[in-house]
Parts: sequence; C-alpha cells; structure tokens
Amino acid sequence: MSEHQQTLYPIVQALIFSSDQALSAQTLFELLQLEYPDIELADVQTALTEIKQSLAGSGLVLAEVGEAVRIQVADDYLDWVYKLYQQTPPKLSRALLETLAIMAHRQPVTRAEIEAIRGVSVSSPIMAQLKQQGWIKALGQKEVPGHPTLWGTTPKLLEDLGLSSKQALVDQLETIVQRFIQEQEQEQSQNRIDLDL
Amino acid sequence: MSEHQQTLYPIVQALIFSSDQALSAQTLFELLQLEYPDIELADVQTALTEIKQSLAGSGLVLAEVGEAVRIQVADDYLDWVYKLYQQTPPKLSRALLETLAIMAHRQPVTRAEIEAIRGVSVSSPIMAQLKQQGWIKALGQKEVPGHPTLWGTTPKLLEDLGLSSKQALVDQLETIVQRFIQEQEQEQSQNRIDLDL
Amino acid sequence: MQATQQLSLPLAIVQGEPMVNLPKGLYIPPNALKVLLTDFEGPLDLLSHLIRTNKFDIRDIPVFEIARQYQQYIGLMQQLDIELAGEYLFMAAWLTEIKSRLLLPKPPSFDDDDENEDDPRVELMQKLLEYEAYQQGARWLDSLKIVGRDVWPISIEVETPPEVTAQIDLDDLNAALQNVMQRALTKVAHQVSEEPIEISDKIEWVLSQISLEPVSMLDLLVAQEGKPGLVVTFIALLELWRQQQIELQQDEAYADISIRRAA
Repeated sequence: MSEHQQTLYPIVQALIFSSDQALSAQTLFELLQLEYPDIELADVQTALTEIKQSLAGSGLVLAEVGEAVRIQVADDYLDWVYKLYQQTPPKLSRALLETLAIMAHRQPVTRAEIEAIRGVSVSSPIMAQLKQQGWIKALGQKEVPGHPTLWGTTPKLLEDLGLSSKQALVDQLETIVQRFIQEQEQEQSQNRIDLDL
Repeated sequence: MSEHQQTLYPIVQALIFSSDQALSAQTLFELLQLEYPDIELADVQTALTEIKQSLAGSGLVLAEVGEAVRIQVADDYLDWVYKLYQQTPPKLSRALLETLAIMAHRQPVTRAEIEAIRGVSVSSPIMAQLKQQGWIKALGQKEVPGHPTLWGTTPKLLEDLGLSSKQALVDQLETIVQRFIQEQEQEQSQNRIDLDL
Repeated sequence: MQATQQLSLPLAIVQGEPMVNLPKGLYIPPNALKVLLTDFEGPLDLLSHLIRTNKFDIRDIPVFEIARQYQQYIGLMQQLDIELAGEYLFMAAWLTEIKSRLLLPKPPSFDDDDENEDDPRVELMQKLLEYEAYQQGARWLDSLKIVGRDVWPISIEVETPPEVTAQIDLDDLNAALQNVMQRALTKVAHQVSEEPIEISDKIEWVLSQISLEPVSMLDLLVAQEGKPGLVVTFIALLELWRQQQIELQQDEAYADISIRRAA
C-alpha cells in the first residue's frame, strides 16, 4: 500500500461504516479533497477495492448500490442479526407489493386509482405498513371533489430496494408492465390473423 | 485460527457491527450456544480479541464499555465523520427514535420506564444526543426511591417536527397506539374464528 | 411467493358438486381450503387464477364457464363464512351482465374492425391484463434484495456534532412507536427493571433539598434506597463538594455531617 493509500484507507473506512446511507466514490472524493487537494478519484476507488477485499470472510461485505457503496451484513449471517434482535424478517404480502408496484409506477396516484386497478380496496393496514417502512408519502392532493391524497414513493424506498433513482424504478416497472401487455396483445393480433386465413 | 474460531469470527463480527448497543461476551455466548452448544465463553473472548487486533489502523476500534464491547469510529477519524454529517445531516438511529417516541408519548417518564417498554436498555450516548439536539429536558423527579429524573420533550422538538403544541404531538402518537391496538384485536378475533372451524 | 401457492390450488376441489356440498366429499380440510380462498387478492386475482388454471385464452374468455366457476367459488366462500368484499359481488354481477349481453342478438355490422368494440368482454380483458401486468411488477419488487428483509446495512453510531441538526419528521417517530409495540407483542412478558439510582439524579435532588441553612446528612438519606442509595448519596455529596456547590461540616470524628449550599 502506498503512503497515500495508508492515509486514505482508514478515513474511507470510518466514513462508509458510519454513514447511514450509501456513499458514492465521488462524494468521498469531494470530502477528502478538502484536506488532500492532490488526490484523485482513482485513489478513492483503490481504497474501496482494498476495503472490499479486506472484508472477505468477515461476516460483512461492501455492497454496491447504484453508483454508491455501503457496508452490510453478509447474507449468510443475516439470520444471526435477526436472532440478536429477536425478530423475524418482515413479510411483504402480495397485496402490499401489488399496491407498491402500482403506486411506484403511476405516482402521483390516489388510493381510489390503485383500487380501480387492483379491483379491490387497499386496506388501511397496508397503507400503514408502507408508511411505517417509510416507503411512501403524501405528495399533495388531487384537484377533484373530495381532494383525495396523492401518494408517491420516498428516497428511502429507493435505497431499501437498492435502486439508484426514482426514474430507474419507474422505468423498470414501465418496461415490465408494457412488455407484458404488448406480449399479450401481439398474441391477440396474431390470433386474428390466424382466424382471417 | 482454529476451525471453531473461523466459524465464530464472522458471526461475532456481524453481530457487534450490527448491534445498536454494546454487547457483552456473555450475551454473545448465550446467543451462539443456540447453534453451537459446545462452545465456551473463552471462544467468544478469543474472537473478540481477534476482531480488536484486526481493526488496528482501520479507522474503527472495538471499545470496551464496562463488560460489553461496541464498535466505534476511532477518535482520530471523528472529524471526518462530522464533515460528512455537515454535508448530509444523519438520519436518527432506530434506538434513538424509539426512545424519543416513547418519551414523547408517555411524558413525563423515567429512563427505567422507557427501558421497560423498549425491552432493552437506553444507552447514555442516546440520552446525550437527545439532549444535545435540544429535543428533551428534565421535567422534575419522580417521588420514588432514587428520585429518577422525569423526562419530557421541548418546544424545539415541536418546532423541528412542525407541530403547534405538545398536545398535538401526544395526540398524534396516541392515535398510532390506538390504531395498533385495534388492528391487533381484529386479528385476534379473526384467529379465534379460524380456531372455531 | 404466495402467487405460486395460489397457482398450485388443485382445480378438482373446486369443480363439480363436491365443492358445493361442503364438507362432504372434500379431501382437504375446510381450514386449509379457507386459507387458500382468503389468499385471493380480490375478484381480478380470482378470475385470473381461474383463467390460468383452466388454460383459457384471456383474449377469448369463455364467459359462461368462467362465470359458473366464479359463482361456485363465491358460494364456497359464503358457506365458509368468509367475509366477502363487495367487490366480489360486483364482479359476479358484471359477469352476469356480460353473459346476458352476449345472448342478445348482435346488431348487423358492416365493418369487421368494430368487432372488438361490440364485444362486452373487452373491458374485462383489459382490466385483467393491466392487473396481471402489475402482478409481474410486484413479483419483480419481491425479487429484489430489500433492506430490512434481505439486507442489514451497517451504520456505526457517531454522536451528532452540536452544529448539526439531525433530520427528523413525525413519520419517523410514528414508525418507531409502532416498532416498539410490535416488538412488545412478540415478547412473552416485559422485564420490569428496578429504577437504578443515578448519581446525576441524586445530585439534582440533593440540590433541591438544601439551602443556606445546614441540614443533616441523615435527612438526605432515603430508607427504601438501602445501601446503594447511601453510597450514591455520598458520592453525589462528594461531587457537589468538589464543584464547590456545597459546604460540608463535621464537628468531630463520627459526628453527624451537616450540609448547606455554598454561599
């Protein structure tokens, strides 16, 4: 390790272990430049690589979340942490995931609009759980009679899902939804051609 | 490292890094015994010593707090974390939020009463941080042996939360509690119906 | 995921007479069947399940058969006292309406492209397609590594420096309170711990009890606190004396110690 690296390594380590959100190499670089004007982005990346390697077999891993990194418990040891906290991993019900998928894709969206798509009412416990997770928030009110609340997703949801931006979430859902509907419709027009013959 | 140690080391490391309070060797030992009945307390202590040594020069330290240990950022690197916090103010830890929520709901309340509700001890750093943020203050002392301090919330907390009065805060939290209790009762009566079948 | 469970529901149970005459002829216990039936996320989910298990073409739904099976499910749910959301009955009515419109003679059409607009099933098909598309979206979300379920991030707590105000909002506090209650539920019983006697508490209390008039140290001791209380009181007095907040006076060895606020 170069002298430079020996200086950077513990600083970067202290920062990524104590940050409560994933940090990008760029953020770390800008912070370090305050004190070390001559470092380069590559130096930060080297330090991150070293930290990643040094964690092998340690019960912890350096995980990449979009452009950023965070330290997390290695998958094999997650059960131990739940034992420590005397918890079981929360279950995400199908109803909750469906509601969340619609909300994320259609945001801002009212509860009634979600209900129209699911064909069934969205229960209060589900809304409560989504709010408790810090995944959704009120974005405002729709300018129609009754002024229903418009819902949307939070930055915490993106971080918890390991996605880089709200756009990435919306785009991915758009792809899934459109691909599914298109596939079905293509089959349909295919069928009609078959019938015409 | 013995084979035994190789098994224990990552588990102990994952546990002490993810715990939001200091853990004693005894606590770790009892937890590990669930899966490894033949380990000894000394094995846990060996693992802790190894972790302590492996952290040398890493920006992190294994600090001893009475009988227990906790991972901390090494003093020399705290300034870096503060710099990071100035850029992106930190979110509050789960332990801190839970303590504050109980305090706000039950005020005036003693530390031991909060601990009884949370089921885990309220660490001094958490109390220190709540005081430092100016969110809590001593309201008096409870007339029981030991004259423990009764804690409550400050106008600054209300201001930071955007609330007009202490009553609004207490009421808001009471609503959450009542809704939770209602949902539990519904679930229980649901379960009872299931059992009748 | 639950979806796979749902798809594995054996069709034989729900087709034909045995299903209607509960519980005779059923080879799964009503309890298990009830779990399967309550597993549906609404009428669209149930319809989509029926179409898939029958391998029907969603673009050409045999409405008469689907409506029949749907009615059987609804009947079964009612027999089992499952609280039926109004939406299930609304869907049953809709299916009946589609059925009756299909029975009506079609007005003469000269344009083949109008075929779809005349078909009363189109709207139902579109609703089903859209719902199924979002089920795919939900499955994708479920496949992700989600923090709090599959991922536990490490964040070593560092005390916030005085010049920084941490982010806080009411939702966080609400969520924290719910977490506490949830955890309290899973515990068999609370461990009610004794109030520890804190030196800081004792110091404040002593300060509230003394004035410029001397008081006896014995008066500051609280009998119920026992020896720990005595030790803590004594340390508190030493600390206050060190901070020069109080004056201690003892006339001779083993005599009572009197305390008064420092002038």
